[in-house]
Order: sequence, then structure tokens, then C-alpha cells
Amino acid sequence: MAKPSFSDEIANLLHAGHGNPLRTCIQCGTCSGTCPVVEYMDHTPRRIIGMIRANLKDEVLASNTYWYCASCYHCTVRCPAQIDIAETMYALKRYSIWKHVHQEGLVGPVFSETFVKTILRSGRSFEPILATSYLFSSGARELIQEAFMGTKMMLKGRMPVLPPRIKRLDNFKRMVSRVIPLEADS
Amino acid sequence: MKEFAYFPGCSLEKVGLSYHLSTVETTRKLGVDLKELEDWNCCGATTYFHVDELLAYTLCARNLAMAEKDNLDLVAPCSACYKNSYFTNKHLKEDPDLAEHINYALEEDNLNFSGQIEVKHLIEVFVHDVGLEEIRNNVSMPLEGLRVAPYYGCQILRPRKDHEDVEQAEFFEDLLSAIGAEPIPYPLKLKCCGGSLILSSREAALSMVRNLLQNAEDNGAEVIATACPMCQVNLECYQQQVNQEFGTRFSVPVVYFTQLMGLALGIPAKKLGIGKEIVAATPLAPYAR
Amino acid sequence: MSKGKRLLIIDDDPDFVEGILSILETAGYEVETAYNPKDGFDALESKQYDLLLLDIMMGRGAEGVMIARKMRKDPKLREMPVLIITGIREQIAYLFPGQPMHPHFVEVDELVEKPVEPDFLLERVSALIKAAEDRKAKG
Amino acid sequence: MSEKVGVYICHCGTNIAGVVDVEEVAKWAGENLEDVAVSREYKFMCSSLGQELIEDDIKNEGLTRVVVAACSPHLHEKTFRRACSNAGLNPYLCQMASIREQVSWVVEDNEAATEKAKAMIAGAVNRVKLHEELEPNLVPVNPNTLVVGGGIAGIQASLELADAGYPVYLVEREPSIGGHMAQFDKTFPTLDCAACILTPKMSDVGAHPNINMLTYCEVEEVSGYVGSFNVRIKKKAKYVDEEKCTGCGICIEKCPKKVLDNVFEVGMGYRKSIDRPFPQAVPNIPVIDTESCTYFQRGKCKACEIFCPTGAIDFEQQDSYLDLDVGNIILTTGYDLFDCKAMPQYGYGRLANVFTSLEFERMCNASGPTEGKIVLRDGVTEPKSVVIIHCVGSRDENHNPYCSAICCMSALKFGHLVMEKTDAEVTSCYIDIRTTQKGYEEFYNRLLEEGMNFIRGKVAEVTDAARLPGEEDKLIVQVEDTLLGIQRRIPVDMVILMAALEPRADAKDVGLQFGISCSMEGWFTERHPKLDPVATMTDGIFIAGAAQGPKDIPATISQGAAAAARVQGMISVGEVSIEPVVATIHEENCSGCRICNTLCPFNAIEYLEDKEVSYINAALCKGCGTCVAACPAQAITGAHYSNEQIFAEIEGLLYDVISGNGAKAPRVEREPVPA
Repeated sequence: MAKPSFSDEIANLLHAGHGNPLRTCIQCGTCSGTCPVVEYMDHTPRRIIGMIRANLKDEVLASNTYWYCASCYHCTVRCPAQIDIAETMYALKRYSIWKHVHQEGLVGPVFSETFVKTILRSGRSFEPILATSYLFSSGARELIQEAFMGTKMMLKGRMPVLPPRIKRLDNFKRMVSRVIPLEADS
Repeated sequence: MKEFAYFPGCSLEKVGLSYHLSTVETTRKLGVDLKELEDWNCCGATTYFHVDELLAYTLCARNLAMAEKDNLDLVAPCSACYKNSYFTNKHLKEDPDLAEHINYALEEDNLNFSGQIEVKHLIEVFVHDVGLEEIRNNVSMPLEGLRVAPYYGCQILRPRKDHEDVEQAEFFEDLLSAIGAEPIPYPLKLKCCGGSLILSSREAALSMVRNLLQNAEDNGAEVIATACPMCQVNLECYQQQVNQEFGTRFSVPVVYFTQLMGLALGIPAKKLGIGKEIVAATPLAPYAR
Repeated sequence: MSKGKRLLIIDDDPDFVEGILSILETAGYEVETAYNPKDGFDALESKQYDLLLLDIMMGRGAEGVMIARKMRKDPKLREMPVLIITGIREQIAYLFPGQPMHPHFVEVDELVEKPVEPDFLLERVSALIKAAEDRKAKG
Repeated sequence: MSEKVGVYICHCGTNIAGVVDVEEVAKWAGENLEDVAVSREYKFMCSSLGQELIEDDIKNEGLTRVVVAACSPHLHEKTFRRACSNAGLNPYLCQMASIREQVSWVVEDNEAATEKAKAMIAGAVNRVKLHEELEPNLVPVNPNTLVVGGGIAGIQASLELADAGYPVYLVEREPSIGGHMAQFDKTFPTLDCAACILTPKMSDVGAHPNINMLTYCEVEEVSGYVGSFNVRIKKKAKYVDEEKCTGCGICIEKCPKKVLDNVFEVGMGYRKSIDRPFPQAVPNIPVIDTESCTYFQRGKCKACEIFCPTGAIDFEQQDSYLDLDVGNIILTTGYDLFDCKAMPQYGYGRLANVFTSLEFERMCNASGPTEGKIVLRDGVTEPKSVVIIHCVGSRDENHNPYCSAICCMSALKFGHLVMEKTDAEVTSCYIDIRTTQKGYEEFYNRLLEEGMNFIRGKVAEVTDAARLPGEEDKLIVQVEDTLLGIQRRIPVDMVILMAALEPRADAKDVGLQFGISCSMEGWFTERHPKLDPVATMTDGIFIAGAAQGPKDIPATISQGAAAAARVQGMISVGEVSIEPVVATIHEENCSGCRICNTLCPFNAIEYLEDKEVSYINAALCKGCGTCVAACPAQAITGAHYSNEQIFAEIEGLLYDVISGNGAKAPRVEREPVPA
């Protein structure tokens, strides 16, 4: 088989046994017009799809677009070519995490990492750890704001003090090690 | 009596505690038996799927398999939990290879997914399984005159393309009308609040919150009702930061639809977790007992 | 030794595949490639190979494991030697720095971590093919 | 006596020869297949030289059977049958092997393709030896024609036929002919007035001695076959005696009941309970709408009857039926407009000043609800800015995947009309501008010069949620300008949705009624998309206009005329030959169980009470074989598809695995096909 282009690679990540779903894009811009976060993205979702198809790998991976995707799926339900655009953004996230090629200074990848770690450790998520661990990577102002809000919520009884844990944690960890083939964390 | 497996999700343990309390109270009052999954785990939220979809399926499948053991449909009050569980259920049912592999992992916890149950969002249970007529019949304190903005958020509706209401849902309004409240129309009711971005892309998320609050307020909402803990926290707890950021003066209470239902059903406010708000839910006072 | 031996690589990283492809082809192997798990399994089912070089992290996650498990259940593919070449620890190293691989996550013949030395690769490939042939001769 | 079979293998240029080794196949067939007297290959068998090759061999070599291995029989079976016939051989003694569609186009491997071609030819040779001589039936063609649908396609077809001197029945379900075109104001690209070019044609239809216009009628039942169809027409009660009515309009004037007109005025205007769709209606006879009529609803009023000067009102009138005999049928049933409410993001039905294209057509029309003034829904305010959204429900997998073909040009026309009649700024949001016909691109250029704005981008949504200054009380159109890669929020007063053209809601039922097929979407399927665009797979049934697929007025009229020409051809020949490939029942074996009677999709089988057996009407039978397969007593034979013929073909196909089947071919060693 011929060496896959970048757009083939993304198609492979989308598990596109049925051909590259991005090839049917007619560049109409419905996704971009629909996207609630588009003004913060350096490239619109339509443009990212165009760039993937043009195999502009470096430019695509360097963009912040897919980290800004809010997973609202509005583009996906509206796309006239029935492309799952939100899913494409996930594929790009996966690609960039697996290959460590995302833009520097983005909070998204760090947050994803912290979140996954927390859950694999205890089976449930725990807001305080999440908030603090990622916030160190952002500005002091956000950290103070977040801490302030956390305190307020704590006073209202809405912030957990101890991390929650599921009961059959050992089973859970062994279960996870069957899909991520790493030895269970002790 | 209708019985369901109840998957509260991580947020309902603390941040969304009032959602949990009011869910338990309202379902009990309406004769719905929620049996909490005995050892549920996190659904993976939106974040998990970035890294490893198979792992995300595994997490959700564990919860589904536990519900299957009791032969009960799974109910999730959190929209993210609902979406993840719903699609895991769908994908695993459609792809036997995938299901086989996930079951191989589930073996470690003596569980098995066989695709026997359905996944529902809590609001669907009220609207479809209990029924609006039944709810209407049980209202003892109709929330007359209370102008509520029903906020759907994203994942109750999307990406379910088969869903007839995907661009123009009305069931939340119908539910609010059934408890005597006045649902106000406002164009952004189906728009994203930016909940999944609040920690990672704060600036974007705050502006999305601002737009939503503005739109609800412009259309005369006294209170916003949500059906998702992520949306609730995002819209309520970040109001002050929105005000700082944009020089606005929002002070819109954001409550769970179950809390409003609870009041209408005559359940004491305290039992519904009312009072835990950061933006005080003053407009509810006249209806509280 | 390598004459007439057919190998299949299933790996989603085109650059890595290009590298080992040239090593193996220079050594005289006939090599086919598949860049996603689905095409890979289709190839396994429709043609005959002497050895499979398999990546782990592909598509939706660790789909290499799914393939290896499916092969071990298939009477036609059960005996085929599988050499896993993975960057899994690197790929999710930020999650689990230094954590060892699950030793018996699937019944495979050998696991080599990326990056891989050419000589070592060729040695392992030829050893695994030979071992498989010996097993067959005995069996 | 053994047969002498000629085998002819076509290269089809490189279509077949590029994959199949045709020389090898020809040689193999000549040497290995029993009874093959001649085996040749040729560049293009369908060319006249190719056909002569066959004809010469029949004459000189005394061939008794012919096999042509070439394209699908769909394309050239008739050609080769004719060649045989020219040389004096019964045409049904010719068989085709489809080695293009079924071999060279679908098998990649040359060797495998060559082997498969051999097998198919072996099958054809085995089969053709058992063929029987068949003679087509000739039936007369009734010169009357039924045209269903009184839009511009039906009008054109009717006039062409009537002018040629043939009688036409034109059936229209609305009270007037005219169709969608009657609703329009101007027509692109010349901007001539739709009514000015349509109404003369409508009057011609109404006055033509050869046209029997049946308005407010529907086709109830169709039976028969090409040349002689029997059609039952339901004449819906108009409650107005057509003989007595003079069309003076006093009844309309006096009727006290005004209701919203959802058909002709698409909800933009009102009509009376007794009314005609529009003033130039043909026939100019009003109809009472019983749903809204005060008398029919409450038993009182009768104002129309009281004031009618000719006593034409007849409240007692009933639906009646009319049976017609016709030789051919032309279906011109048109299209429906996409329901824009199916795309709630554009706000139609929720946001007052979002209009559909048809609503806007009515608004522009001088005799329409606003007398041609372009105003907002309040009826008075002129818009200062208008956005036209293209592809609403078209080119969208969630709705209709196809392009509706007319919207780009309509949008340009609308742009021109808005700018001509108001000072508004007009912006078109398009995915692609498609102006492919004569004079269309020039019209696009004209609009560019006139100052219409164009933004390339499919609109994401239309909202009234103002966020930025200048958006208050406006409709905000949110769209990505894809050429600039920037987001646009365009505040405007009016939005026009270029709604898709869709097949009629009942198109599939109508197709079933007339025995023709529809595409997945519901457009009627033509016999061949390029070579036979107005015929259907059912002989004697033709289609024209938008019922076949979205098209504009010029294309619709061309098709209407084309269908009429096809019908004229049928009539002038006077008789038509009917395929002899039909099923027959052997009475002695028939138990009279009647299983076949209900299964027959063409209603060709009847039960003979006196003989207690079933009987197949050969003129109705299409030779589909359903009854042959279903008969428990095996009392039915399909001519040209007998069990013996089919089994012989299968055996031929499997020549290399069945021993002793007559073929001398050696067994071919093949790798087992993977499961």
C-alpha cells in the first residue's frame, strides 16, 4: 500500500475503513458558522478540514483549533456532507498527544492528562486536584479566581475534601490494563 | 412503579449535590425507583475520548454492564455521562468486535456487556416515562408567574441525529409548563455554554457564558434551569468572573430543573439542596416551603 | 533465509513504516503494509504471511491488542508469529512514566519497543519465522 | 440435428480488450465449445462492420445460433437481434454475454477476467442452443394520449400533440392548469413576465378542439398496456356546473367567507370559499372548497347560488368517474417545495421575516398578495437589506443530496427584483454559483455589475439574538465567508430561503399506479439518463419536466415537447410490437390454485372460472418470471427463460467444474476463493 498522506493518517485515526470521510467536504463553512468558539480559533474548522486534505500537517498540528473545540457537536449535526467534525477534532487531539506535537502553552493537553490520571487512579474524578494541577500552568489571576470560587463552593458544601474512590479499584485497574496494555499501577 | 439503574456521575457527588438530592426527592415523589449502581465509575467526560476511545468505552461499558446485571435501563442526570453512556451502548451494540474486546476487559471485574438495556437522560424519564400528565396531577405548588429560561445545553440532544428535536427541542418547555412555570423563549437555549472549555480555554468559555446569560436576561428570565451539572456550574459559578471580565452585572440564579419540579411537588426547599447556590435563588422564595 | 518470505506490517505511522520497510526489503523480504487496523485485518484474512509486525496504538486506541487477540482466536491465524513493535510507552508516557508494559496482555511472540535497531529487528524476524517453521514441522 | 453457433467477442475499444485477453478467448471458444462453428473477435461488434460480420456468417456459414460477448444486453441486445433478423435468423436465437459490465469493468486481475469471460461465453453457448424462435405480437396504438399534470410541461406536451392533430386528455388535480409557473413573476435570465408567456399557452389549451381538459380531476386507476391503456379518472365535485358557468366571478365577489390560500398563494394571501386559484385561471370556473364553505360546514349561506346569474351552482354535485381509452401516457406531475421548517436553524415559521422562495415569488408578482411590492411580513415596511440563502434542503445529506438546479438563477433573479423595486442591499450566501445554460452566466455578470453582494459560505443559522451593536431588531445571518476565512454576522431585515425542489409527496404511489420506477428520492426514472430521457422502462409511459428531476422552465418545455414527439412517433407507426418473452400456463398442469393471480405485479393473470384454470394475458405480461417461480405445479413456463435454458446456462458457466457437461475444456486449476 502506498505511503499514506497526512490526510490518510487522520482518516485512519477516524477508523475510516469506509474511505476518508473528509473527502466529501464541500467547504461550505456550515461548521465554522455554527461553531460557538470559532472566533478564538486560529483556523476555522472548515479551513482545518481543507488543510488536512491539502496535507498541511505542520500547520494543522500547530493550530489551536482542535483544542478549542467545545464538543458541542453542533457542527456534526448540521454538516451537509455528514462529516463528524467533532470526531475529527478528537482524532487530531489523539494524534497530537500520541506524537507530542501540539502547540506549546495550551492548557487542553495538560488538562486531558491530569483528568485521565485522576480517573485511572481512583475510578472517579475529583475537582480540586483537577483544578489545581492544571492551573499551575496558567496565569496567577486564574488561579486566584479559581481558588476563590473553590472556597465559596466549599463553604456551600459543594467541594469535596477527600478524593472519592470506587470500591473494586483493583479489578478496575486490571480492567484498564487490558485495554491499555501497561502493568497496573500499584 | 418504574425502576431504573441510577448513574449519578462524579459531579453529582459534590459540585452538583443539589441535583442529586432533588433527583432523589422528585423521582421518589413521582413513583420512580432509582437504584444507584453500586460501584459506578467515571464516564470519562469529554476529555477521555481525546486520548483513548477504547478506554472510554471500557469505562462506560462497566457502568452499563452493572445496570444490565439488574436488568434495568440506565438513567444519567448529567448530560456528559448520558452522552458517553448512550453512545458507548450504541457503538458496542453495533460493533460485535468492539464489544468482544471491551468484554475481555470487563472480565476483570466479573462483568459482561450484552446490549440488553437502553440509556436515558433523567429529563427523558420525566417527560416520556413518567409523563407530563402525571407530573401535572402531582403539582401542589404550581410555580405560577416564575419566568424560567430552559437551558438544554448540548449533549442531551447532540450528536443524536435521529433525534427529531435536534435543532428545535421543546420538551424542557413542556416540562416547565407542566409544573406551572412560565418558560421564556430565548434563541440561545440550545447553544453551548463552553463548560468543557472553562478550565482549558477560559476566555472563550467566559464569553460563551456571557452570551447565554445576556440572551436569557434580555428575554426576561428570572432564573435559568439546567439539566446538567457542568452547565449549572459553568453558568452560575463563573458569573462573577464574567462580570469582572466584561464589566457586566449578571446575577441570574441557575438551578436544576429537578429543584423546580421539587418545589412544585411540594417538597421542602432544603431537601432539594436549595440554598447551596452561589447566586442566591431569590425568585424561588415565594414557592419554597 | 529471507527469500520468498512474506511479511505484513500493520502500523499507522507512515514514517516508521518507511524505515523498517526499507530494512526488511533490503534483507530480501517481501513486505506488505497496512496503515489502519481494519485494512490490516482484512489483509491477514485474505492473504498468507509468514510473520506480522504489529503496532499497538492505532485508530481509536490500543487496537493492536484487538488484532492480536483476534488472531489468537482464529484457527487459521493462530500459528502466525507476531512481532509487536510499539511506542506505547512513549505514546502515553506522560500518563505513566517508567511504568512497565503489561507482561501478558496478549499471547504474542515478542515485543520490541520503538525505536528499533535494524540488526536486532532482522535477527528477531528471522528467528521468529524459523521458530514457527520448526513448530509446524514438529506439529 | 446439432446447431451451428457463431461466437463474437467484442473488444469494445480497450474497455474489454484492456482486461480480457479477447484473442485467447475467441480461440478457446472455437476449439473447446461444442457446436461452435465460428468464433471471432472484433474491435467494435456494434459498429456496422461488426454487424455485417455476423450477418455474413449467418448467410455464408449457415449459423443457426449467435452469441455476442460484449456489453450489457441493455445496450445492444436490440442491435444484434436486428443483425440476425436482417440475415434471416429469428432474432431470439441470439444471446449476449455481458463481458464488459460483468467482467472487464469489475474484475481487476487479467487472468481471472479472461477465465470469467470464457465461463460466461460457455454459459451463453449452452443456453442459446436451447432457444426457441419467438415472434413479437403486434398491437394497434390508440391515437388518444393522456397527459397527467397541467403545468408547463403538460401544457407543452398537450399542445404539441393536439397541434399535430391527435386527441389529448389533460388531467390536472387543481382547479386550473398552469402549475408552478403560474405563481411566478419574472423568469430568468431574460426577465420576461411568466404570466405573459404562460397565459397564452393556457388559453390555447382551453380552446383547442383536440384537447379535453379535465381539471380538478385525478387518475384513479390505470390498466392495459402500450397502445391500449384504460384509465379511470375521478372528477372531483366542483359544485359548479361547468356547462352553465360563464366565469363572470359574481359568486366569488359575493362569497362572505375568506380563508388563507395555502396552495396558490402559499399562505401569503387569501381566497374565497368559492374561488379560482388566480384571475387568469383556465378554465375560468370557480370551485367550492367544502372544508371552509359556510353552507357545507353549517348548512346556511348559499350566497353564491343566490347571486349566480346562470344558476350554475350545484350543491348536490357528486364526484363522478370517467373511463378513457388511450394509447400513451405522459406524466408531468412536477415537484413539491422543500418544507423549510425542516431546517429550524433558518427560523422559517418562527422568525417572521424569513421567506421561502415561492413566497417571495408571490410577493414579487403584480397580481400577488402585496401587488408586487417587496415588504416585510407586516405588509408595509420595505426592507433595507436582504440575504438570500442558497441550497436550503439541497446538496445536504441531511435532507436532499442533489442540486435543485434552479435556485442559483432564481436567487439572481430575486436579487435583481429587490434592487429594482427597493433600495435594499442584497447579499447572496452560496456554496457554488451554477449558471450553466445559455445566457445564464451573462445574467450572473449583470447582477455583479448591479451591485449584488456574494458571500461564499453556507449559512449556519439565522437568529434574532442580537449581540453586537446594530443587530437589534434585525435578523442576524451567521455565515463563514469561506473565501476570506472569516466569520460574518450580517444583520438584515429580510431573509429569502432558496428551498429545494422535491419529488411530489405521492410520487412513489403515482409511480406504482403507472408501473414506473422512482429514484431513491422519488424522481421518476427515465429509460436512459442520456439516450432516452423522456421514456420509461414501461412502454407507452413517458415522463417530462420536474417530475423526472429538478429543472428550469426551458428544460421542462423541451422535455414536454420531446415526450410529445415520442408519442407522435408511436401513433404514426400505428402499431407496436410487444416482446414475446412472456409466461404461459399449461392448462393441463394448472390446478387452479390462483397463487399466481395475486402475485403478478402487472395484473396480467386472470382466473377462468369456466375452465378452473388461470390464464396469462400476453399483452400485459412483462416476462418477469414471478409466476413461473411461484407455481407449485410448475405449470407455468417463461418463454426465453425455461428451466432447461437456465440450467444449461449454469452448466456452461461451471464448465470447468462439472464433468461431462459437453464442454471439452480442460479443468482449470484455480486458487480457492477466500471466504
